[in-house]
Amino acid sequence: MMGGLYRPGDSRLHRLPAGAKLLFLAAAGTLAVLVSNPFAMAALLVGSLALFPFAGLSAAEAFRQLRPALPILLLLFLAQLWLADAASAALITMRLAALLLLASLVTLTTRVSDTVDTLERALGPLRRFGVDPARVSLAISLAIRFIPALGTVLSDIREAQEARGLDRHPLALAVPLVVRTLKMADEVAEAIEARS
Amino acid sequence: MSTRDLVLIALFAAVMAVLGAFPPLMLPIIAIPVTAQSMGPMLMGGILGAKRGVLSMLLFLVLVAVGLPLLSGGRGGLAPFVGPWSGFIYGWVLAALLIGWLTERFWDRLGPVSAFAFCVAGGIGVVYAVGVPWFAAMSGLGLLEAFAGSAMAFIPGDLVKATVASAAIVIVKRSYPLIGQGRTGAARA
Amino acid sequence: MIELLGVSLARGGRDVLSRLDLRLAERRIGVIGANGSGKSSFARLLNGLLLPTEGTVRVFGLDTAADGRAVRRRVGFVFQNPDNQIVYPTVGEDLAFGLKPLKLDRGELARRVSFALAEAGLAGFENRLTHELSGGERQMVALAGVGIARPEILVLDEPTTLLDLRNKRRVMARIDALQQTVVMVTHDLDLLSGFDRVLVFETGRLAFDGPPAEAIGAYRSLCA
Amino acid sequence: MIELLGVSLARGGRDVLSRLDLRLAERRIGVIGANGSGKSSFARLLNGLLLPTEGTVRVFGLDTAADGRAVRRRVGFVFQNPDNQIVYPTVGEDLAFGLKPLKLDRGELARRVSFALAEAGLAGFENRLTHELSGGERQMVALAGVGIARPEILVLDEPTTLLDLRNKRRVMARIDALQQTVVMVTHDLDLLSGFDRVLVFETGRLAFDGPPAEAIGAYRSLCA
Ligand SMILES: Nc1ncnc2c1ncn2[C@@H]1O[C@H](COP(=O)(O)OP(=O)(O)OP(=O)(O)O)[C@@H](O)[C@H]1O
Ligand SMILES: Nc1ncnc2c1ncn2[C@@H]1O[C@H](COP(=O)(O)OP(=O)(O)OP(=O)(O)O)[C@@H](O)[C@H]1O
Ligand SMILES: O=C(O)CCCC[C@@H]1SC[C@@H]2NC(=O)N[C@@H]21
Ligand SMILES: [Mg+2]
Ligand SMILES: [Mg+2]
Repeated sequence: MMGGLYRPGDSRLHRLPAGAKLLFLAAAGTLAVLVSNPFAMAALLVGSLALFPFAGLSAAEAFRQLRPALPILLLLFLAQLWLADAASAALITMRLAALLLLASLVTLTTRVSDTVDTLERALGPLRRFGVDPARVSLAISLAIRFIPALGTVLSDIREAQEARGLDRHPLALAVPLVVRTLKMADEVAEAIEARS
Repeated sequence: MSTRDLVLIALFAAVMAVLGAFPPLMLPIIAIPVTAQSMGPMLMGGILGAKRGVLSMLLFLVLVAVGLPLLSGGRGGLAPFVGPWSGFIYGWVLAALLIGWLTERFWDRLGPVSAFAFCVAGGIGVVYAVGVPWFAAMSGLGLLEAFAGSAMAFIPGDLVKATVASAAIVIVKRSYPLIGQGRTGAARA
Repeated sequence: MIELLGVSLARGGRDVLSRLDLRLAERRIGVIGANGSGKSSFARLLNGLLLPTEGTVRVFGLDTAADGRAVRRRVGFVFQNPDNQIVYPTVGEDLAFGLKPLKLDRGELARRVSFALAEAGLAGFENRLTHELSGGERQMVALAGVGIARPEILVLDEPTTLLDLRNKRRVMARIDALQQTVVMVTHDLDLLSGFDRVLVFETGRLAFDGPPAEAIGAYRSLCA
Repeated sequence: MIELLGVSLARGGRDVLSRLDLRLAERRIGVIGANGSGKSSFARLLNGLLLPTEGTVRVFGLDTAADGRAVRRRVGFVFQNPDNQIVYPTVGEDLAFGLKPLKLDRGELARRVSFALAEAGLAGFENRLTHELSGGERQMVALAGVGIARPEILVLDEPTTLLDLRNKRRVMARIDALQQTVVMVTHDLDLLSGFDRVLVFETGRLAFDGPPAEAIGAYRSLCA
């Protein structure tokens, strides 16, 4: 899980700095919203698809990225067809698909740690407003570190309740989870303070 | 902001991720998940208060955006931020803000009923107020159609989640309050 | 009472226990072994919290895979980390929880809770917040919480790690006095002196099975 | 080195420690006593994690209330539960965290981290995920993480509770080898044999203060 969704590779897209990719995505996203000609939008969609092999990713991968959104894309297409016309139905559906593909592409070709570094640098100018980039990246690391720990806490609590004969009740899970989380927060804060 | 605040913010971002591990319920036809994560803004706001709650939600969204698969169903990256249902996610931030603000404002009188009302106002009211217009804009549907097509099916589930969250908020207020007075235990340098 | 028939267990793709055949009928059974040797996993098999990947576990003739609930009602479990099993924010509520199935009235409930607390050396702790207790105090609450339901078998996973001498003795005296069968996992070898039988685990296998003195000797030579 | 002058401590409205006057200058100091007697609270006073309600705690002449940060840089603390003091997802990052104040360059940082790991018997563990380590490994990482900053005093709160014989020996050997002053809270009386001085607490007071054998005797008779 901690590797994230990144697909290791050595393509030009992989090697591009994370900041450049994010800027590119923002520009492409703006463009997609501005374009209102279905043919231009089709070109954008094809272009997004073409970037996948360029990044060493298969067409199947592109499809995998779109799959969760397919039902809603289809639904929207039909709704537009019914409410408006075929051209705007195609335009909106292709726009969404292109946006999703481009966003996935950035995610697939950029390491989590590179994005975090970029974020830390981008936050630098906010220093004078009291934002400390080092604290932000500490918070990120802590959260990543806590996810498996909380997963363990959760399964421990479930197990203990099962052992004590408690039926699965969401509240009986939520309360100990939150109380233990808060206690953990106290102890971890103490440890950080002791170590820094 | 103290170290403890920082840790709390990180921990609740992680709680949000853990809520995402519960398998999402995909309603037939619409592809927006019914997810335990919509409880997140309620817990963050109602337990941490406005400032820490909002920062915690933002931190969670940053983790998603940088590519960790923490949304229900193991989704992540930037795609969830540009989809037709992404408005709900942005709504979570504002919901944590409102719920946190209300909780702090009425802390001394906070009980099961008021906590529930706050959770509904933020977790349903605010979330839908952002999510539905976004959905309408992205899909080209009218507001009403968008509401019928996206939000209505979630209301029963979200009411249940508000019940659970508000009960947790009240119990935590009683046993481990983080808002209002300082912490129990001795002073800390 | 407890029977394991050709039991193997895999967790997360790794073999954690391999082909155990055991019949446990003694009243006091100890379980020792290195970190990661499979003791806690073994303990969890006994009340159906984990199910064997192969083979069958029977308790009072009930298959844990088929009758998990019925087995758990008769087998109490105390976890290594007391925080995991304390469900409620106050000590009193937590103990009362174990009595829920009995549907007692308020007065009787309160009476039993305060009796159990007194027995654990925690008289008057009803309204203390569980997360503000010291480590040892929490462990005693966890023990009292399981004991209050009077299960027929008690499985204890390192129940004394955080305890001082007095509480350790109190727990051991309490365990001694119990009519029930006790299966106890521990790293504290002193606790095993009065036991009837001790199992020594080593990387998922039973390395020794016999009386305490010999078992401790076997364990020490494994660790050398 | 460590001085407590008329120190009392209240937590949650309850008196937890009362009027302690102590001067600790020995290299190996043990702290024992009943559950809830105030050992962990005492340990937290030594690096300013808790501040006395009355009196003063001085470490190297620094008042913990006034110079908490400076004190903490010189006093390392190892908590009972290693899970809660490992801050980063990987072992390498976690150790590097302790070196942050030194602002070293990448190469030097990596060199010191791998040296500290080798010292702890964890060579090559840099990229291991902390939550996937065994209990003993995690305890060693926690120790290494605190030790890497080379604090002059190390305070350890029950650092061996979940460990088996072999791991306990490893941790104790590591502690033995440290040059620094060590203050260790423990319920495991066997660990105290080489110590210079042992404090025995009883309900927030110092009940005994002297060499290990006598202290253990005093503690045993308190518990009888
Ligand atoms: N949930 C899990 N998923 C995968 N592997 C696990 C899981 N829990 C335990 N294991 C592995 O199974 C093995 C046995 O673990 P177990 O907890 O039974 O050991 P143990 O003898 O109780 O150790 P200890 O003395 O440290 O408590 C270990 O190697 C451990 O890493
Ligand atoms: N955060 C807290 N708030 C209020 N009371 C507390 C808190 N932490 C500890 N106490 C109380 O202070 C007393 C001393 O606790 P402390 O943790 O110092 O004991 P200890 O000697 O370390 O015990 P153990 O051997 O069980 O670890 C106990 O009675 C405990 O209930
Ligand atoms: O996982 C995502 O991509 C975001 C999904 C947003 C789901 C919304 S939040 C409010 C409403 N209640 C639910 O259970 N789901 C929707
Ligand atoms: Mg174990
Ligand atoms: Mg303690």
